[in-house]
Amino acid sequence: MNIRKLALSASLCTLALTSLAPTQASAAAKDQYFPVLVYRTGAYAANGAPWANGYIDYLKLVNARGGINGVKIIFEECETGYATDRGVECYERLKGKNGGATVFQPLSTGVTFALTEKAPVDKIPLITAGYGRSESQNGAVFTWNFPLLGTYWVGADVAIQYFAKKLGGVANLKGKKIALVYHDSPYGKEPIPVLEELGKKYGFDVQLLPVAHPGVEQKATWLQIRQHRPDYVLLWGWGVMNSTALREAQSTGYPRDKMMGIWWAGAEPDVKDVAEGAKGYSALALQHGAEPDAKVVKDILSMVYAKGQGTGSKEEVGQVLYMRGLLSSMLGVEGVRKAQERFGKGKVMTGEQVRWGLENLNLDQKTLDAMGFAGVMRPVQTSCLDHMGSSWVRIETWNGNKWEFSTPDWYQADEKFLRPMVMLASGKYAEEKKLKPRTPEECKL
Amino acid sequence: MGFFLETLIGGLMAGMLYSLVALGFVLIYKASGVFNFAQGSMVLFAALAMARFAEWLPHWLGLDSLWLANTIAFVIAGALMFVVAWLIERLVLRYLVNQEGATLLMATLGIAYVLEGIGTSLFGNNIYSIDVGMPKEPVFILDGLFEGGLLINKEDFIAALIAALLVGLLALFFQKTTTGRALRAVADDHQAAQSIGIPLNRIWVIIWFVAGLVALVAGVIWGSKLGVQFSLVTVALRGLPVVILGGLTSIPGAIIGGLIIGVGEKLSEVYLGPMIGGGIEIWFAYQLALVFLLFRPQGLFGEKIIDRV
Amino acid sequence: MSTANILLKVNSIEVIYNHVILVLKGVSFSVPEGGIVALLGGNGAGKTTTLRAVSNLLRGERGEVTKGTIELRDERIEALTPAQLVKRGVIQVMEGRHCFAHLSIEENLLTGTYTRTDGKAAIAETLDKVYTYFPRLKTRRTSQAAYTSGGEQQMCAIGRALMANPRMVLLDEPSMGLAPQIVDEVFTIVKDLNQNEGVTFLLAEQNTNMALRYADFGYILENGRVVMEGAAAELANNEDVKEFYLGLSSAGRKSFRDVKHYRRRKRWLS
Amino acid sequence: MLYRENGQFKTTYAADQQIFPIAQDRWTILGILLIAFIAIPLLVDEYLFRAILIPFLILSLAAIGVNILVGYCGQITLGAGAFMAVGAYAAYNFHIRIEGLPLLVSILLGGLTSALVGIVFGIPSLRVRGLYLAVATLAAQFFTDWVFLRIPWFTDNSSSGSVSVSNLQVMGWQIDNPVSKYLFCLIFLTIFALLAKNMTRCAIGRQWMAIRDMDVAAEVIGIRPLFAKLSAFAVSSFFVGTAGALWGFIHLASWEPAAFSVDRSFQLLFMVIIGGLGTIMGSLFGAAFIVVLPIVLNQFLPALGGVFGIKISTAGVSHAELIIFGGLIVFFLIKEPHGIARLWSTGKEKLRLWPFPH
Repeated sequence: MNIRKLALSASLCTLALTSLAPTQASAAAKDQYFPVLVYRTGAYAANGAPWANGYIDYLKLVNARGGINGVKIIFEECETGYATDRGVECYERLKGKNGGATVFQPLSTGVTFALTEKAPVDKIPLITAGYGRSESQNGAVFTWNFPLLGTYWVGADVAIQYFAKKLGGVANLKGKKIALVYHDSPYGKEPIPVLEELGKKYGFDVQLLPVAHPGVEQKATWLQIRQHRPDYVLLWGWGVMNSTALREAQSTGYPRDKMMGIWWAGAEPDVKDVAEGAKGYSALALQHGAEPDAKVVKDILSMVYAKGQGTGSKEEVGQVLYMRGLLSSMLGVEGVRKAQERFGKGKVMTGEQVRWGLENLNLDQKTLDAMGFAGVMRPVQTSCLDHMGSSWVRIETWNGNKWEFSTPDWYQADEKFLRPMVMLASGKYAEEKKLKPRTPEECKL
Repeated sequence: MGFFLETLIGGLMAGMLYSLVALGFVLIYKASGVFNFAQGSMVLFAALAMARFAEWLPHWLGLDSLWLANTIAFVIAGALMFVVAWLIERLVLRYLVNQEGATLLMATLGIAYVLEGIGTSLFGNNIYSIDVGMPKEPVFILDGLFEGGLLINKEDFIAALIAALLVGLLALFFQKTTTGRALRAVADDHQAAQSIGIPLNRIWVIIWFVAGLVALVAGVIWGSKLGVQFSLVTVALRGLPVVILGGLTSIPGAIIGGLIIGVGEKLSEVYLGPMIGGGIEIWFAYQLALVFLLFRPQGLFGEKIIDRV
Repeated sequence: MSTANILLKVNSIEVIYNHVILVLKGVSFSVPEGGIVALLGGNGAGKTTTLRAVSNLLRGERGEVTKGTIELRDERIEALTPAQLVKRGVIQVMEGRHCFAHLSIEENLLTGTYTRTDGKAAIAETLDKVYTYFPRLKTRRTSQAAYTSGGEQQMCAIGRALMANPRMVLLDEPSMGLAPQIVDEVFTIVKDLNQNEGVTFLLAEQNTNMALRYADFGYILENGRVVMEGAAAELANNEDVKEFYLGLSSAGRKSFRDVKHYRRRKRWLS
Repeated sequence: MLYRENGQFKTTYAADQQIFPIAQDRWTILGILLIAFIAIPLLVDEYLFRAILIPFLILSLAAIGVNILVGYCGQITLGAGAFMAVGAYAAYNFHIRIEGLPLLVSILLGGLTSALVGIVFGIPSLRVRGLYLAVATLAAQFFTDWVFLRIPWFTDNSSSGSVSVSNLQVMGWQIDNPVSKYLFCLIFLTIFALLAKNMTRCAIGRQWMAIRDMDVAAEVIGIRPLFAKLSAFAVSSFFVGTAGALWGFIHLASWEPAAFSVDRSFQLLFMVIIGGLGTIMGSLFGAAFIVVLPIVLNQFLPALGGVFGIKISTAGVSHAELIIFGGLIVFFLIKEPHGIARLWSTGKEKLRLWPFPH
């Protein structure tokens, strides 16, 4: 090896090593720092990318509107590839940068599980809007998790409500067969306890049909569905699994209007390529659907995209997953805003302060309208003990061309039914971890 | 009974598609002794190229015939696979003559990463569709005999026919040509083949190109069925039990193996799955292959493993 | 030896394996058209490496020729591929035979014709010729090569090389692992081929006795250097060769007790 | 010039049989150990511990296990991830089901369980060889993936199939901060590496290598393939299972079967082949290469792009990462098919001769 080569490789190595050592927290950060865990590659990229674009575009919009009471936002992406260990590495890499992370939103149930153990140590809240572990609604035990807007148990409960409604009342559920086609991972398994409980309660039969990651092989699953002819199929998929399920349904002739997807199975990438073949397929909508007409979307187009600063392509702005990312982002920002009300406007908030903000969120209709979210979502209020806030679900249907709301109804989960399950599951968790649940008094601090 | 037949047919159709992937493995293994783990990535790469060019060409050239756009896209994708084959030989295999199997296998994993990276950065990461005009809706036959009729999927049926045709052509190519014999010689002993003047380089380009074409056909069929997306690389994992069941060096083995695996996994999932929780087809396929291996360690049709000290 | 009919000329080549191991330290020799030249020497002397350097099979073993030249009829051939060399009529039969284990004997032979472009009839003719030289192969034509005996495999390997219609064959250790009788048979055929077909042979052998009996000219290699050269008959009568390679000395057969335990390098190198 | 063994005379057999017969090597290793145990905990920040060093140590341990099977005994396996999973879930079950069982014991019992399972899945190796065996081991991989997903007992009936542990301590030593986790894993790795090194130097190691190089010949000279192969499977799975338990308990603290997917198996095989088959040192090199490289690339590429004023998107970075990672693997294999360990020993060889080239 000659000297030049040696020098070159040595300097490359140093550069590489210095890039490894994260820049340590500067003493007084001037900006609010949002790390963004994304996946734009791999098997789930088609669904991960629009979510991430919405998430980041909203942060850009907030900056364009002048920041959070003047505090600018900086953000940084890290690619997880929907893999837990990569997600953990990203978390470790980003959490200490730029004065400390504000919130993390992993967009992966697996990563959420791993970070649930780490967040309390680092004192960084986790927002898992519409995913994550369902029992983490209990803020007394899961002090750093925020499954805002809805959990999978809510989703399962609403799906059954909807089926009951279509059948003309819960009494008619008796003897019916409902098949759950689910992604064989913690994500897909979340609704099972609720469905089984409800099955016992109303007397319907739940058939569990797991589909292995990444979900491109479903022939046997749909043959079984053809054999058992369930009255409804509940699709709990993610990424390519959803479109595959619809194609298989088409090729085995299962009526699409008897299929219902969770909100992660109800976006454009899931149905676009199946187009006509998916017509009539419905999915739960976590409050919003595709919202091209919302004011916030128009603001983004005029204040971000018009200046050429858009993250993704213009066409995708306002689509379902884009909106989901945008909402998640907004919730984080509002947490900071709320925290500033208490800890000082125009200051950069720490993770701990943001947690207080998220626990005291109160987005009423007026605030939402002002932010441009009219018609996109309903008011949300959280508390120290309820980390989910109120949850509203609508039903959207694919008409072969776009998602639309078939009925104007809004659904809410049956709190009387779910609350005990949440308490039971979180109690078990607290016992395992030897955690002492927070009391309402501690909350006030 | 009707349902059993349906499952059986479904399994056979799926099996035919596995065979197509398995065929890619067999071709390359036979000719170069390389166990090509990049086969799945080649399927993805070829399918992505096909899907995207079929989408772009009408824009670029103002074509409005779907058929024409598809044909040109297919040719372009085929040409790309040739370039891939040539580059792989030029940049990798050439320098790994006479290395151990494990090293070669690792090199193909490296190639797989590179192909995935290049493929997705050139062609994108979303779900794309290949529309070659395959019928999607199911057909029901023998209504009278069984309740609800027998479900036959026209698309699967056509796919299976194409696969069978391709296999037939390849078998001929291998049995009847001088190149075929040279390929087998190379598989046995790189160096000896080299010493008698068989140009390894050319043989490898040929065989990787043929495997690339097989990958392209597989990609088009799978893509038309399920959409083209990153997960296509996992079809390689479905092809593996097929190859070891049929034998790494046997083209008929890939077919029979594919059918056995296809039928085995669908029947097991449908009849055994519900009893023990479902989702068993992938490991069942592997276990099935393993059981066969215990009786014939070289696979059903593989060349006998020759032990001489 | 006149330069006019020299087929192969190797000029002080140096070969390094794996960038560190220096194996040939300047080997020079030449092979006349139509001759049989033997490279002799013990294990690790560099015989096989020399042959591989000529036939360009070194690359597969991570070796390279770093110095010196190799010329075939005045053409430099270091940069050619083995296939190009076969086209020019030089083919190597590798040590340890290397038959294609899963192919039948006849298929093995036919693989040797890959570079030929003179049509099926000519190939069939060559096949007949090979079968006449090696009648044993004809009887085993359909058996899998792996299951034939060592002698048959050696014959198969030589026959396979002949199928390419070579002008020159590099033969590496044809006697390895074979019974003396079979070795004789193989060498007789080599001699016949040389005389009847005019094929030039470059032979690497440990079996000095046998090699010198059939070769015209010999080079003795030791530690990657040529230490002695001469006509075969001359070498066979050389005292040192007798003592070190043939196990004989002027006093006839010696008892093992009296065998010299050192080598008089000075004399070799002078 | 410094690296010469001149003047170091071996006067006893024991001295000749040392692991590092050259004094300079002994000093280097001692120095590395000192740095690893004392300097690193003092100097390194939390991110390096959590994201790089701890995964590196644990995966090195697993890679040593895989190397015993693949490198020393010649049985290619693609099911290493499965044995990690067995180790992790078994340790978890021991941990929660037996009150008061010390952590160390749980982890080692996890390893032992994995060894037993390894023996079961090693049985096909008596019949099936080479690539066929490699694919057959995938059966183990997919089977265990399924078992831990589907049978709730193993995950303590957790509804999601994900399990977690906390409050880890060994004899009063709380393992909760990065430094203690790092040291805990380092102790494991040091002891196990030494164990492996010695095992491969004694009779059983020689049996494995005989089987690897030519199993028929080995059988002929009286080595029992049954014992040799199954012991390799058992020892290897023990190492891998222990690593799996550490991965679950120490690194992740909360995990699901996907943490030990087939990708993990491939990753481990990568490590031993890139690092060098049949060397303990190589397993460490390989683990370092495979763990560190993607992370470095991931952070280095945007920085590099920044130097040239190009902003690379996240997707672009990961694509480039894939391409470069794959390219480097191929490059390494071409440059040195026998792995980094061979590069290392070639380097040492050169150093010995330096300043002469040959």
